[in-house]
Amino acid sequence: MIGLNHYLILGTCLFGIGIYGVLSKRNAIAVLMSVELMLNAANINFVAVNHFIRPDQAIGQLFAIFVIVVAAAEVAVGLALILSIYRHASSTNLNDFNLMKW
Amino acid sequence: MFDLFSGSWIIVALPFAAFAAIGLFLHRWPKAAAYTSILAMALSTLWSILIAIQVFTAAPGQVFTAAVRWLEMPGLRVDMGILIDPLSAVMLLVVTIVALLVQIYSLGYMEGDPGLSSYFAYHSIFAGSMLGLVLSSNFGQVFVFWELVGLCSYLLIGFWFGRDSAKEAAKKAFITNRVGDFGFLLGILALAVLFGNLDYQHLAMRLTDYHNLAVLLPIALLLFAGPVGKSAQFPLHVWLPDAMEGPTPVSALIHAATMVAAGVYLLARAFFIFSAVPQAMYLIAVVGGFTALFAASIALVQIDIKRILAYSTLSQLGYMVMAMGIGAMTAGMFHLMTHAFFKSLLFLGAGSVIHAMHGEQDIWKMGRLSAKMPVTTWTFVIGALALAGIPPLSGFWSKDEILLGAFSRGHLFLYGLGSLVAFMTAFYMFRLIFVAFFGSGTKGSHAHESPPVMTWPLLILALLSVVAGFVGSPLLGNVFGKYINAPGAAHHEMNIAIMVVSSLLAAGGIFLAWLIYQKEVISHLELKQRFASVYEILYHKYYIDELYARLVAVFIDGSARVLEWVDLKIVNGLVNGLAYFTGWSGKQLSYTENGQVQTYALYLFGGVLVILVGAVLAVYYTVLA
Amino acid sequence: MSGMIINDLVFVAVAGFTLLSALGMVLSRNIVHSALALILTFLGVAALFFNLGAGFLGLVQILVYAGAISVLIIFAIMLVMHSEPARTNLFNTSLGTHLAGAYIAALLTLSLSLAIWFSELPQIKGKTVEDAVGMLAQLFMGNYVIAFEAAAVLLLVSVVGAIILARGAKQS
Amino acid sequence: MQSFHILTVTLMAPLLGAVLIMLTPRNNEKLIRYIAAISTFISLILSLVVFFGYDHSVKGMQFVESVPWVGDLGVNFALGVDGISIPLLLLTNLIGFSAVYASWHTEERVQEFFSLLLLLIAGVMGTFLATDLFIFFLFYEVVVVPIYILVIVFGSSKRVTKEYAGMKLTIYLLIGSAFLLVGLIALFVKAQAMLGYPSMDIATLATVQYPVEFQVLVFVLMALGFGTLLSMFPFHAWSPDGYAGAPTAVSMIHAGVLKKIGGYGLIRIGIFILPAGAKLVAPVIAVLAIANVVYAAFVTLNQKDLKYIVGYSSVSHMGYVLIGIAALNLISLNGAVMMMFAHGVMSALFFAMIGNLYHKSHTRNVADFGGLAHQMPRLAFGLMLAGLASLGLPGLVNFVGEFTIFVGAFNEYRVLTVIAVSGIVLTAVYILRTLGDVLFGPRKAEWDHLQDLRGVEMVPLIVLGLAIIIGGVLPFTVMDLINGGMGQLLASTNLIQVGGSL
Repeated sequence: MIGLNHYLILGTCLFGIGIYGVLSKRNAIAVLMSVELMLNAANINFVAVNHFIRPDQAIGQLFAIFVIVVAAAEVAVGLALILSIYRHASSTNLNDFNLMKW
Repeated sequence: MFDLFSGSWIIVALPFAAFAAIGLFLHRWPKAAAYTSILAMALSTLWSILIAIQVFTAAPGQVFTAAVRWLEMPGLRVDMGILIDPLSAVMLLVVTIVALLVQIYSLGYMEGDPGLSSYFAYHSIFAGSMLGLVLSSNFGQVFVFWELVGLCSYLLIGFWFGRDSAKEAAKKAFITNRVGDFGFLLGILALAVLFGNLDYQHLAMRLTDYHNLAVLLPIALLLFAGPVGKSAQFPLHVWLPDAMEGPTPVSALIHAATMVAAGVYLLARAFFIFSAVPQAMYLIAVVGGFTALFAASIALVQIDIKRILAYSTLSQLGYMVMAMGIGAMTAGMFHLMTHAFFKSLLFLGAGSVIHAMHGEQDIWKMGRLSAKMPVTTWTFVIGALALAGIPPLSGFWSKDEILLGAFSRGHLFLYGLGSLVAFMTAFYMFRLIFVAFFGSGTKGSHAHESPPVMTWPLLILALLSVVAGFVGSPLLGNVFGKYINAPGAAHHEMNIAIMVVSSLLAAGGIFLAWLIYQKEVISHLELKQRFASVYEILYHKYYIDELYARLVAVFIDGSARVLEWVDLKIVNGLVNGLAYFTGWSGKQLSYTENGQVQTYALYLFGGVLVILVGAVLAVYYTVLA
Repeated sequence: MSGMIINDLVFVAVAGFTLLSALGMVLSRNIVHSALALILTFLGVAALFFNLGAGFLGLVQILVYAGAISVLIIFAIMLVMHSEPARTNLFNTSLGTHLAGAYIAALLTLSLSLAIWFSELPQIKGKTVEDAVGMLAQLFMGNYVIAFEAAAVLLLVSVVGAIILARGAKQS
Repeated sequence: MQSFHILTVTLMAPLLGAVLIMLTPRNNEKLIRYIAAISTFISLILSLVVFFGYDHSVKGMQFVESVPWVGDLGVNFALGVDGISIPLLLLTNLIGFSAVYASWHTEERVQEFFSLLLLLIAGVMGTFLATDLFIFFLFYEVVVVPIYILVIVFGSSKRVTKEYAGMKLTIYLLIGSAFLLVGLIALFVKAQAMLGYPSMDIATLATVQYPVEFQVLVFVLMALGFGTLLSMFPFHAWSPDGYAGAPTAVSMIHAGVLKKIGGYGLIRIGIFILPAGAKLVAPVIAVLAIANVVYAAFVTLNQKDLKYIVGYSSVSHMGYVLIGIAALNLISLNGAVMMMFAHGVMSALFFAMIGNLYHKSHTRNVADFGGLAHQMPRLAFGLMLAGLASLGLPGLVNFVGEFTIFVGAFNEYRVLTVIAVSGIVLTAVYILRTLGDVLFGPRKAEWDHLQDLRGVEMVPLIVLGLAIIIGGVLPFTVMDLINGGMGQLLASTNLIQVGGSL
């Protein structure tokens, strides 16, 4: 019987994969993509909780939509930043950027 | 008539007022300063004489006391008081008369000195403090004035502060005295803690039924440390000869007649404590006797006129302390009084000589002064005869009293020692006289007699040196002893044999000096060569100054250096090390901030993980429990 | 009962598909492959939304994520790609950071999963909303209108910001 | 409640002066100096009014003012004075007034200098006036900021740089206050639990019967905090470096009064609130106090710089205060407060004279000087007076403090007191050596250009010199006050008053 637990664990796994990507990928775009993965994991949780606990309301879905909106904005700005950085340094390799070092 | 007594605080206040007036207003006018000081002193003297007359015409044993509160709290009370009994009356007389005469003498001696107004200001404050000490009614007050006279001594020894030697001597005097005062203060503290009161009369009353010797012995010894410092007893005697760096009138007043005698006076004042502890008494007597002999032996070979007198003073102070120690308090006080007169006479005479010789102090460079300076010479001889103990001058009577006391109390060893010192005293004094006043030196022929303002005090003191002894003369019934007597200090019948022996010893000393230095029957140069090693040791004062200098350099300055190193390297080093470690670890930690966003994210999620695990565990355990 | 089992099987299949795509996205060494795997993941999530009865959200997910965002990302990849495609999406140079990331991600996932698995979660089954879209519209225009407007402003600002950033400082 | 809030006005006068100075055009240095002088003068006069207006027949806090401040914590802006705080209040204002004149010839950043100085004075004064723990601590912290800025901006670098000195001083102050803060919070929390309502009033806190272990713990914290401030061995390292780096006025105030907050706090807060803790911890403090006295005196012997000499000697003198506090009886505590007053005026005079000399000769090295009494007799008098007071000469105020402390301490610690008394010999040695080498000896032509004290430079000498002499000749003027306050304070604690039998 699939319940809330399964959905939440699925979300957690997705989130974990996202963290893994964020922490260990070198390419800035890949990091951004991993962040999207994490946001999706959160959305799954919202919708799953909405579905299993208060199915008579749609607030979880509402929040998921907000998350999607924010994610869209974030991707737009993030990619623009990456483009800008790329134009500046001809690289999207995060290891090259440590201007704020100690 | 008791108004005279209740107003006696004025005796102390007058010199202090003179000091204040000079310090605040008159320091630009040296003459005015000098006369103000002398006037104040004269009034004090007059008042003191009136009081002394009252005291000595009344029946013996009458005491006047008064006190104002100075420092008071539960468990501790120090008053500023006045205690007038025959003992303090005698001291009052001695101090005021000598101080007045010395101040008058200084008018001539110090004429033209640029620091004249400060000189008289210091003299005034000294007189005030000394009189305050004399009139003190309790140990707290006595300590206050005790230190103040020490300060004046410091200031006056270092009066010519442009000289390095004066600066060093002043410092040495103060610090050496401080060592004695350290013990003295501890003794006072012990009394304060023991009895909660420092008043002499109160303490005397309490001590009559307090017989715990284990407590009293240390207290007595500690208290004795004060006189050891102030009266320059061995081993704290080193400052007094150096104190001769001060102007000669100062040496006469402070370092011969009054301040150095304060220690003896204190022994007399606190006689009720010391006499209760026989062991302490014996130690005091031995210290005094030893100092007497020790200083006299040094005086035998010194060539500086003031230093001879200084060692003579040491020796005589030792005599007085010995007298106190054997219980002959009356005799000690008697000797204190006579000594004050003839020793200040001798110092002022020496000052007159130095004044005439433009600062020359080597007796071998003087000579033939008797012709040029008759008044100085003959008053000096009178002083020397008195000191040597030739009858019927004052020194004879007082010295005889002491020897009699030692003899009749069974201290035969001390008696012998005292007699030996009497002999040596006569010898070195007349060595001085024959060499400096009648010798063959050449410089003396250019000398001239001092002005009357200097010779008159000499004459007055000479007169006092002659007659002052009669008040204690057993032939005239020993009036002195009748008034100044401590309970438990029995009076002794006069002993003709002792008188004769001591007179003969003194005469022998003079005769020997005459043979060696006047007739030159025995060559003093040959003596010097034959006993070269002894001569060297005596001439270098047993190398005690050198020893002390070495001890101070090794122990005091050595530990200072070691502890400074500890402070800089260990205490400060720890602090700085801690600071350095903080900086270092901060530096190390800063390397974790490597500028890589992913590293920061790693820390972030690591932190989340820790919190999460902590929360899960917490929930797990609380739910389980 | 069989409907339930089918439902479970669908869930297992969709979940497995989503997770595998996600892993593929992270593990791939080619950034273009990663982007494609990401689109598959988005689709899988959309399928889950359908499965949870949130049809409208699933559609939004497909439109916004699998459509717009993915396109954006692919465009960006094309703009910045200058080297051999097979080496465009490597892991971090320092193995330490890589492994630490993997370790922390794994531990976090594990501990959270365990915590969820052993938790008694509330199960308030109620009647599922019929008209989810209508309800969402009501909420957007009702209680959450301010958030809605703020989101609109955010989007506008981000679009403007993205344009300014992407144009670069030189032209301005 | 009287209509004229004298304590508030005393406290606010320097603060108002500081504000006025900041509003003055910065090139109008004359006006700035006058404002500083006038505002400190007002405080001085008012504290003299308090000193003489205090009613001896009625013990306890007088001139009390209280305004509720932070209700939830039971904090009131409460001021009041008793016999213990009045001498220290007077001391603060004597030194504050003198300090303004001692730094009259400051050339750079006059505006900042005087406004910070006034802030400092007000801060120190506040700690002595506060009867509320919170206010006490607040003013204590107010002091730190101006001290730091004054040292690193206006200080002088010799053996250590002024930045180092300022840093060291400030960090020690803050470390001390950190210990203190922990102690104060513990006290407050415990008292609230036992009283049932929050209170920061010191007298109220003192009525609570705390458990003994708690008292010991908190008293140790306070001893660390206040001890650091009082330069207790081994937390004294800031003192010589700090004084050497600080400008004259700051050295005066720091050595003169700021340090005394430590002793005052130990008595007013430590002993008053935590008597049982004090009793148990006291022997440790006594031993450290002896280390202070003897160790610092020895270190002083080897110093070459005048300010270091006074710096280390003040560490040594604080040992007397500490042993007075550690002996915990009426006599010794009276002595400790007297000694704090005495050491305050003495060290302030010392620093004023040294600062003046340094300002003119640009050196503080003892070996460079010699025979200065020829050229500068007034300065020589000032240095002599301070030096003699420092070595405890009777007739000057320090003797009264030392003597009383010794009597009190001798009741409790025989051997330790004997060692402490030996300090008077060592003090004499280093003071006389220093004075001799600086003032006496042959005239040195290189110093012939130095001008003696004149005009406003005489003010510190006159004001502080008078305090030293009057306090020494008529000690009961101050001692009766202290005794009254201390008796009242000890009566409420359970410290048995010892005295009478060996």
